[in-house]
Parts: sequence; structure tokens; C-alpha cells
Amino acid sequence: LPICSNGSVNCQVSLGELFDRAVKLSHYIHFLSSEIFNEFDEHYGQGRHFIARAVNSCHTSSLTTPEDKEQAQQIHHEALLNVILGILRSWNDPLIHLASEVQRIKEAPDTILRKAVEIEEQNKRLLEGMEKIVGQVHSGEVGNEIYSQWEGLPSLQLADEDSRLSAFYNLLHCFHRDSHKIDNYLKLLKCRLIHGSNC
Amino acid sequence: SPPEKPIIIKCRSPEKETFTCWWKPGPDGGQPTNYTLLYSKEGEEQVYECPDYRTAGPNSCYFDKKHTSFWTIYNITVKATNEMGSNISDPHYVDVTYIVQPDPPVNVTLELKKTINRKPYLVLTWSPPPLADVRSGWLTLEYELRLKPEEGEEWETIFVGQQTQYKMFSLNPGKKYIVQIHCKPDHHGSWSEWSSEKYIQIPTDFRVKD
Amino acid sequence: SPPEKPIIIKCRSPEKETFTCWWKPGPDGGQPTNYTLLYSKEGEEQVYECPDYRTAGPNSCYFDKKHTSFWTIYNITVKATNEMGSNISDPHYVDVTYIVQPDPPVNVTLELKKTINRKPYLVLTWSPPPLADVRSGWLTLEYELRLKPEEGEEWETIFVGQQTQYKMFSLNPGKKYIVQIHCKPDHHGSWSEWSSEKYIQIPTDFRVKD
Repeated sequence: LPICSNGSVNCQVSLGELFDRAVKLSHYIHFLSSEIFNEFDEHYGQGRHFIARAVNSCHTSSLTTPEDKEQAQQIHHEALLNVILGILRSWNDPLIHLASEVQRIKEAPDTILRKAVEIEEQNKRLLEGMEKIVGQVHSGEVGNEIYSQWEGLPSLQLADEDSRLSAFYNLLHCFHRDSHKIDNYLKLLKCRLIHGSNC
Repeated sequence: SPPEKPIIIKCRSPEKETFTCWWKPGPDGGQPTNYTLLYSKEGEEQVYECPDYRTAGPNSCYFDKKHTSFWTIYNITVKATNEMGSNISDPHYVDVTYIVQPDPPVNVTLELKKTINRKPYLVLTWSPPPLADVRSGWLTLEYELRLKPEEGEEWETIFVGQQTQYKMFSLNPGKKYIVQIHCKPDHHGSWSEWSSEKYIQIPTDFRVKD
Repeated sequence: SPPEKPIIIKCRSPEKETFTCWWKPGPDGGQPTNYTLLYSKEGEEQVYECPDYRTAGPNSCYFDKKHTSFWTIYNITVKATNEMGSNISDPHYVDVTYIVQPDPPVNVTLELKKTINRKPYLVLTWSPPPLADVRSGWLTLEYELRLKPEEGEEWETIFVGQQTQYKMFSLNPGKKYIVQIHCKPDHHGSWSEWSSEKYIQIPTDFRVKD
């Protein structure tokens, strides 16, 4: 048990432990996103070529994020933490609606429904952890700066089934990509800040 | 007299998603006594009360998913109050990751097999506890098995890491063995209880041909 | 006649930093034919030509670090041209994140050891493929090992996650085993080839105490 001598005030989870838990959680969230995306595609995507419509459709594409190893290594760790926070915040709202709107899809398998709810819960939990990490890394107040607004709710409620399913596909495709970015950036930051880039 | 201070005896999380704490009341001076569990989170002033005194039975507090955070250390106390006054337990610090104690493994099966060159061996297989979602690394479990001849005294314990199968090549022909398995999270946390006892009778012709 | 359209057969990244695509020419009607690989990136109108036709050999295009981006879809086509005209392959959509196939692990070593209470076990250790930068955390690899008795048919495969060491406890005394390991990026991409075969002779006294 972490030694918190009785009466000691600043008994807290170390930065190394926070990163360990954040990486385990981001790995798990991306694993869930792969499962729900593949399952949705198998169930609804066959022969509909949703991918062609999904290209360049992510609401977070306006966020500037590192796209290769060099960019990810050159960015300052506080900036990369803010990128992660920005992506996570941008997904708070859409994941809430995904979890509720997916219940209305005809014969949606229970596994998809459960995963949508769990992804929303775990994403919120990771956001809580990232704010804790940012709070420890730079002692300044955790600013609510960058995040990308999502206006996709109407598309999840379209009457035309094909368009509606395509909108769900886009959302799952984009979350699959962004949750992989978050997982990758976190693993990079953990190695840099906790293990001196020597994982 | 006011009740003596209660003692927080244990906090446990079965799957790193929820957790429960139990306390032991102190002598209550024969007065009807009321218990209140209060907690605060590291770095926060705010004090909260137990969200659910019932789910986990008497003298307990159950923290569901919404109230369980594993980014912070909980500072937990229990206050005993009766007409004459009240008394507060010593603070109990909880980091949920450190109190994970999974349920025992399930579906333990034992099977006698023979290798290609007719050499007999025993295959043990088991599954992780249902509650723990181990598939994706969210909760990585390690296992340890123990066995002993039925009338034997001493258990032999074998750590098998993350495997959920184990092959035993050197068992005594004609003996009846008892086998049990338990599990633990790979980093922090504690061993589960042992699984229920499984018996296997080794046939007399179970000779390992040298 | 104009050449028939080529087919893009494979794109692969060995270390999640660069990638290469290969194509198979179609029948070229006996005419000297020239191949041009063109690509555009998601969200951009601009079309680029292959930066390097030579490094990866004939009928290939090598994208170095500067030309390799992740989490974005490349739309790639190959045009075959001769005097009579030209023909373009079907478009091949690639997100480099999903085409990572590492080289096999290296420095595979096997060592027999004994626990404190004299119990023998086998320790396998290995290193990630040299090209893969796992130190920075940009690429995270997972490993799987397989082993079988030399004359046995069936491999036993064990997934070991991100560890680069594994302890085997249940081995057949007196047997000679073959061991191989391969690796894969932690989420997407494909398994490497198996490492070269390693042999280990388990001594006959590799017996668990009766």
C-alpha cells in the first residue's frame, strides 16, 4: 500500500503510477473501439462501402496532431498532453450520444450496445486521469483550451437508414483512429517522462 | 458513554471497477449507535459520505463504478455516534489499484493424456474469474497452482505466470491428488482465495518410461 | 496494345516509420513499358509521385520517413504506359498504422534454472528486432512463443504480451524441445516471421519432487 503516514496530507498517486494506469486504460479503450468498429462493420457494413464516405470525415481533423514519430518526439510533452486532452474532450459529447442513439438501431446486437456504454464510461475515466496527470506535470490550472466541437447528432437520427448507419460507421471509424492516437501518444509520453525514453 | 472508535478492517476491489470497505464497531456502551463512513480524495477538500451502506451487507460501504476512481487516494474514516457523543476511526488510505483481489479462477479441469510416444501426463486447464475482463490487458492475472497427494501434508506450489494451462509429467502412479488454483493481478493487489478442491486419481500404469 | 493494368499486391512497414508498396505488372504486349506510382493523402487534393522507385527493388515504391504519415489514408495507384497507351491499377487504400509487420525477434536464449526450493524451470529471453524503436514508446510490440518436442507434431503456442522473458515450468524431463518466437505491434499490423529454431535438451532429472 502506498505509505501514507497517518495525518500526512500529500499522500498521492505518483506520476509514474498515473501513467501506468492511463496507458493500461487507453490500451483497453482502443481494444474496445476495435471490437465495436469491427462488429458494426460486420453486422451493417457488408457491401455498403461505408469506408469511401468515411474518408476525411472526422470532426477532430481540425486538431493539429503529430502524424509520425519525429513530430511526436519533437513536440513538447506539455503540448502533447494538451493534444491528448483536446482529443479526449472532443469525444465526450459524441460518445454520450453514441451510447444512447445506438440503442435505437434495429436489432443492434447486445455486445455493440454494451460496448458503446462502456467506451463512454472509460473515456470519461481516462479524461479524469489525464487531468490529474496534467495537474501534476504542470502545476498551473488545467485550462479548458482546445477541443473540437461535434455537430453530428442529427446525422445519427436521420430517417434514411443507410445514411444513418453510414453516420454511425463514420463515428466509430474516427473514434477507432483517435483512440489509437491517444494510446500511442500516451505510451510515448510514459517512456519519455517516466523512463527517460528508454522503455 | 460515547461509543469507542470503530476500526476499518478491510477494503477490496474484485475487478478494479468497484470497491467495498468493511469496519468493525467498537464497544458501543449499550447505546443504539449509528455509523457514518466519510471520505475525501487526495488533493481535494470536499468530504463525501458513503454512497451505499446496503449492497455489501452490515458495517460496509460499497463504491460503485461512478464513485470509484483509481487516479486518487481515498482518505476514509468511520464515525460512531450515539446519544452520549461520537468517536472517529483512524483514517484508512485506499488506492484502488492496490486493493484488487480477484475472485478465484473457474472451470478447473484435469485430464490425463498420453504423448506421441505413449508417455502419460496430466493437463490442468482453468479460466479467469468471470468478473475480471482479462482479454485485453485491462486486468492482467497471474496464476499459481498447488497440489498434494490426498493423504499428504505438504502442498507443492507452482507459479505458472499468465498461462491458463499446465502440464504435469511427473506424478506418482496410483496416487489420488488434490489440485487448487488461485490468481492475482500482475502488479499490485493480492491473491484470490483458492479454487474449490479438484481430485484426480492417477492410474497405476501412469509410469513415466525413462 | 497498351499494357494491361498492374495490380498493387502488398504494402508493408517494418518499423512503423517507413513503408514500401509492391505491384505486379500486367501483360505488357511485348512493348517496353514504364510504371508510375501516384498517391494522394486523405483530405488533400494534391497528387504526388513515388519518392523512390529504387531502394526496395523492381516494381516497388519506398516511402521514407519524410513521406510516411500515420492515421491518414493513402490512395495509391500505379499507371503502366507504353507507346500504344496506358492503363491504371485499381486504387489501393492504405493507412500505414495497419500494415506494420516487424522483423522477427533476435538474441533468443534458453537457460535452465532452479527455483529456491530446487524446482527446475526454463527461462527464455529475447530482444525486439533491431529496426523497431520500442525504447521511445512509438512502437509497442507483443510476443508469442511456440514450442514442441523435437519429434512432436503439434506446436504449443503461448501469448506472452509485452514481456521479453518467459519462464516455462511444465516441461517433459529427458525431452529435446524446439522453441521459436514472433512479434506483432500491440494493436494493428501482422505477426513477424518466426525467429530461427532454438533447441534445448531437458535433463532427465528435470523432475518435480514427488
